[in-house]
Amino acid sequence: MSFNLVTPIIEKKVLNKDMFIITVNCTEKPLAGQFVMIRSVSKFFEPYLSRPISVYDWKDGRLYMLIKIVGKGTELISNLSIGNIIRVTGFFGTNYPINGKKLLLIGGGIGIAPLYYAAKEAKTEKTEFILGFRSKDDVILKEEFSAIGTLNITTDDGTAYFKGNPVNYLNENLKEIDNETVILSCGPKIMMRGIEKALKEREIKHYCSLDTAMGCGMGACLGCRIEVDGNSKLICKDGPVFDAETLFNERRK
Amino acid sequence: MSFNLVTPIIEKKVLNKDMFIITVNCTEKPLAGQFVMIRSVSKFFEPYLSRPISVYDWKDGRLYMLIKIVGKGTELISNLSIGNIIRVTGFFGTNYPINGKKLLLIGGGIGIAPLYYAAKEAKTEKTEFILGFRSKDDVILKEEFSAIGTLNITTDDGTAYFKGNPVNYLNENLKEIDNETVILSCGPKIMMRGIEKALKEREIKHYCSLDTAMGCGMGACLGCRIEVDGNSKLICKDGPVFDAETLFNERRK
Amino acid sequence: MNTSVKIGNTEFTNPILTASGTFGYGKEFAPFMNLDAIGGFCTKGISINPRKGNPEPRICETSSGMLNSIGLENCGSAHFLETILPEIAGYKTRIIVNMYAQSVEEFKTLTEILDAEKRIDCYELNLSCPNVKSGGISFGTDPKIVEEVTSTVRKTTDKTVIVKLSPNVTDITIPAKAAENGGADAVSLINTLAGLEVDVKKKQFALGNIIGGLSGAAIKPVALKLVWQTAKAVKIPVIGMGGISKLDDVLSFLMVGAAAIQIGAANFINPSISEELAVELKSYLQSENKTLQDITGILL
Amino acid sequence: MNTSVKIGNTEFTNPILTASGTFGYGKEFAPFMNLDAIGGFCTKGISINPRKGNPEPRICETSSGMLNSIGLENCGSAHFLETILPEIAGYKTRIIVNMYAQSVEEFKTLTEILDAEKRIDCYELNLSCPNVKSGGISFGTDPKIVEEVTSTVRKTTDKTVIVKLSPNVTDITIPAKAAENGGADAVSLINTLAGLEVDVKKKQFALGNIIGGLSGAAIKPVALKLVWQTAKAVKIPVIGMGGISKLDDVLSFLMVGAAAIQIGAANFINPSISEELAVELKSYLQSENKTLQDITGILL
Ligand SMILES: Cc1cc2nc3c(=O)[nH]c(=O)nc-3n(C[C@H](O)[C@H](O)[C@H](O)COP(=O)(O)OP(=O)(O)OC[C@H]3O[C@@H](n4cnc5c(N)ncnc54)[C@H](O)[C@@H]3O)c2cc1C
Ligand SMILES: Cc1cc2nc3c(=O)[nH]c(=O)nc-3n(C[C@H](O)[C@H](O)[C@H](O)COP(=O)(O)OP(=O)(O)OC[C@H]3O[C@@H](n4cnc5c(N)ncnc54)[C@H](O)[C@@H]3O)c2cc1C
Ligand SMILES: Cc1cc2nc3c(=O)[nH]c(=O)nc-3n(C[C@H](O)[C@H](O)[C@H](O)COP(=O)(O)O)c2cc1C
Ligand SMILES: Cc1cc2nc3c(=O)[nH]c(=O)nc-3n(C[C@H](O)[C@H](O)[C@H](O)COP(=O)(O)O)c2cc1C
Ligand code: FES
Ligand code: FES
Repeated sequence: MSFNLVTPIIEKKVLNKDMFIITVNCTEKPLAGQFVMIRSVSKFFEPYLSRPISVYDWKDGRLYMLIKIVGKGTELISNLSIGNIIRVTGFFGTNYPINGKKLLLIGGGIGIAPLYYAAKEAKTEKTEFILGFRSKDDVILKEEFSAIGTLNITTDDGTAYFKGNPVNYLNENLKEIDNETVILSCGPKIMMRGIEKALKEREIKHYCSLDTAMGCGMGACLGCRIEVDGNSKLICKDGPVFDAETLFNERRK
Repeated sequence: MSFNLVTPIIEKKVLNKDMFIITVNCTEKPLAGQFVMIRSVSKFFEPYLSRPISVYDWKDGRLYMLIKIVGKGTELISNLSIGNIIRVTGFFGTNYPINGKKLLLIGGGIGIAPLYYAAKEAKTEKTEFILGFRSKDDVILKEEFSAIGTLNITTDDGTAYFKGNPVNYLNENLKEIDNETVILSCGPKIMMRGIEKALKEREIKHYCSLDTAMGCGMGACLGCRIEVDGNSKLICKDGPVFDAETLFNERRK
Repeated sequence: MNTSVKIGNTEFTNPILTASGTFGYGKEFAPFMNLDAIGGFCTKGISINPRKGNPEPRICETSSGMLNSIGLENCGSAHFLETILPEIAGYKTRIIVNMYAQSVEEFKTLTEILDAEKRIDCYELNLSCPNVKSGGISFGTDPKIVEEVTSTVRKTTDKTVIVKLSPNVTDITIPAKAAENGGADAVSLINTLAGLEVDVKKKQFALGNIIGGLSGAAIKPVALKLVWQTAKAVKIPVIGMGGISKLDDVLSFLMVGAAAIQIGAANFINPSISEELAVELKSYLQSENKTLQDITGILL
Repeated sequence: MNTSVKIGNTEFTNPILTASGTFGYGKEFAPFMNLDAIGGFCTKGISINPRKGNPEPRICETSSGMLNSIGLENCGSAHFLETILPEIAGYKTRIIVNMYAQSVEEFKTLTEILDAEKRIDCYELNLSCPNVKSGGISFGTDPKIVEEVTSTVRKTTDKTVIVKLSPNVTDITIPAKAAENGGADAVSLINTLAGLEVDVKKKQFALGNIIGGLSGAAIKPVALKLVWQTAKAVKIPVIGMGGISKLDDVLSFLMVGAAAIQIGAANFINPSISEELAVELKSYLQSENKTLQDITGILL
């Protein structure tokens, strides 16, 4: 069932200067990897379009959203306080397949957002994360992620944990990953493509969640279209989760 | 000297559901009856134009603005909190002549805003106010106004003080007003025209402050033009204070 | 409170319609609203054969609006008739099929393909698309072609024929009169304003197709002027659109002479806005104790 | 960092100019900014005789913009020469007098009246005003008249002649080429988009003149597209304007081929914005280690 809520922010947690979590009441239960469209509700239409935001967590009828301030829209939302009204519509998009025995979730920057709920919902024997951040003070939600899986953190500048990005970490540990592992990823395109390259000789399933500017988020505007294997796909409707192998087709090269 | 400040709100006092006072630092000293153009400073241009707001009070390098929530712009300003940045440009417009021996200041609704500072700056023997409000719970700033002059309050619905509007009150007390009195007014046009009609047989000077939507507030856009005595006047530059007799020319009829 | 509007031989329960390309094929909005609460909706522009549309990026946000260069990607007439129409045939709301073609013959063929379908109530001819025959300048700019396309479709169908006009012309009343002369039951305007945006960081155009169509609150004043001008120039009903996002906008278009209105990009902001505005219009008329005809065209 | 631009025989210290009707006669902004920090400014449209302009209300806010129907109220050529020009002659910044006339002869006479004045550097011919002779349709729509007005003024003066074009045409490159053929040193575009707003509460038009001109951020995509199109169609420099409010906007216009830009309604938002953007442009070029020519027209 879908929803189109005009609802107050009931909780707000600022993690660092450009990351924060807001919470709203939402009785519908999302699937792993789905997202909502959110906007501040006011007399003005600025910014004009709503913003796609993943489900970071959902429990007891509450939807948690982890947001990074990138531009105008996310900045506007970051200035809102508890009690301010926002419009939340959803749940949109396809879900991460989370029935694999072993899960390896790889996230880059704000890409970590959909991985928490996905890992929580998964019934797996082994859940492992590789989460990449720019530097030490960008690392967030360590307790939360380590509580639900083995957490490996990378920092580009090496000021803490593994020096390098998630793909470097993956390449160095490829041997320990058996073919039963399913990889779920979200982050910059180069990271997802890098994962595919790393899996060249491997039979490992890898599903990635794509990011793009969106008009409607619900399959009506055709603004989020990409070509996959020669045919038209809508990131908001046929995705955002795609089979990375077909999408990047790096493995056959 | 003019100013074009991008400056934080340093004080905010909510008087009732649609009236509030905000304060900013402003070293320039205004003349009675002058106004500023204000807007919230953000990445968006909504609402597009700045709003003209009178000087309610100015002391020790601080500008006080009494604002009534009417539409989009004033509502946006009302949602701002201490520390939020606004742009304040000014001081614009002509001043109320305040050198009269006796002053009678007549204000309707938000029209009372420029009258406080005008009365404070005036060096008069006798200062009297007639301030009109819709009903009892709309009455604001009683102590402030009575501290600087004799305060007569009217309420349209008669739930308190004099039942009726300021023009009714004026008509009932016309005899006590001698020709040395100078009337300064601000409020709806019908009130200002009503005052002129009441003064038909009298030689009393009456200056009124006009209200209109404004583009620039500084005499550049020509959007606030009105005709006075057949020639073009700009409310923001040749006003907002005008000689009511020439403006309404009710006395010769 | 009767808010119905008759255009051609189609009776709409109320004047609130939704604009082509912003309402998919209707079913995408069914989870969010009661499709029968609005007078009708326009489908995405349909062409004889499926179209891939333009390269990405295809949308870009602007101040109080958005640019799109979708390029009329659509499933084509066959798929529409076989798969999509059956899914929406059950609704009572009027179905307006927006037609996209690149020559007079194509418009005729497309009409013939669709015409057997009872459940299609009206056609909306998108004449702001490039006319490949005359070097890609849009149909809407040449009155002779507007009249020819209109009369050709008019002769091919008894369904209600609406001609949609582009605002990117010097005098919109010329194509409007040409559509009237061609036998159109109504004209609908405005389609998007041509525009482009630059991604300064990447030193590239924001849209893959460079030029896109501007929609949203930003273009409302331009749309209101053109609707008012057209409503004075033609006798057939005018359907107004362009930046409608709130009740006051609906009332503004009705007052300058629009018999009905279409909501476009605002559907992306609030997927149930069209139903909400239909309800708000009814309660406005009730509170003012006025009928729709009482306010339509009072500023003409 | 040299940011100068040569247009006709006028050298501007930088490409940041301000638009006619939004900068008064310059002196109104002197208390808020250093007029010599910008390349130049356009005066309010001047006509031979003073004009009263249109009835109130004359301005109205829109989404991300504003409508104006000032109606070219101005002090007239005589008052401008005797009273106003002396007050601004002292500044070093270039003075562009925007000319408003209703026939070719009037443009000629007005040029003759003004031409003796050394301190006037350029003329900007406002061709989007109604041509009374041909029934009020604006000059800008008929290329023959555009060329005739331009060549007439061209023969009457050695000063730099800029022809300002209206966006309310089907193909703006036609009047642009006509201005080029007539000998214009540059074209400037866009003037305002025709539009109107309704005051729903009062059931009246918001503007006394009903139709006004739309300016501000809302129209920027339309302006960018027309500037890009024109810059590709003519060889003479193109001066771009329409919704410029921040550095990215300035850069966008330069990248699509504008040699200089004008800031209009944004002057009402922040009276020192033109100076601020001139400073920001310089530091941008310095930080990118680029000259003005390096970024001008890179997207042509
Ligand atoms: C399916 C999906 C799920 C997402 N989940 C989250 C989430 O959980 N948390 C979160 O913080 N963000 C998430 N995002 C990204 C988020 O939607 C964008 O960061 C946001 O739309 C940017 O809007 P803005 O107004 O801040 O930036 P804008 O002011 O619109 O643009 C600022 C800059 O960012 C670029 N930009 C705009 N939109 C995007 C985008 N979608 N991706 C990358 N760059 C963009 C623009 O080109 C511009 O250069 C998700 C995106 C998608 C498609
Ligand atoms: C010289 C001068 C001094 C002023 N001083 C004060 C002051 O000290 N405190 C204060 O609260 N207000 C003052 N005002 C009025 C104030 O500027 C308007 O209330 C404000 O501009 C309305 O803006 P808005 O965005 O709230 O309304 P909008 O959203 O712009 O419009 C809402 C409604 O109010 C109407 N409206 C818009 N502007 C005005 C206006 N200026 N006057 C009357 N109706 C308008 C509109 O037509 C519309 O119907 C002054 C106005 C002037 C000209
Ligand atoms: C994403 C998008 C796609 C559109 N597709 C079409 C189309 O296929 N055919 C058409 O005639 N108009 C199309 N339009 C134009 C709209 O129908 C409408 O005329 C225009 O957007 C102005 O209305 P608005 O401001 O309310 O959106 C499209 C608009 C948008 C935003
Ligand atoms: C209040 C106002 C008055 C204007 N007066 C004139 C004028 O007299 N002559 C002219 O050619 N353009 C005039 N314009 C148009 C501007 O010069 C400019 O072309 C237009 O506003 C688009 O730029 P902008 O969006 O930056 O304002 C006026 C614009 C406004 C807002
Ligand atoms: S964002 Fe509109 S169809 Fe995907
Ligand atoms: S408000 Fe612009 S001239 Fe008065």
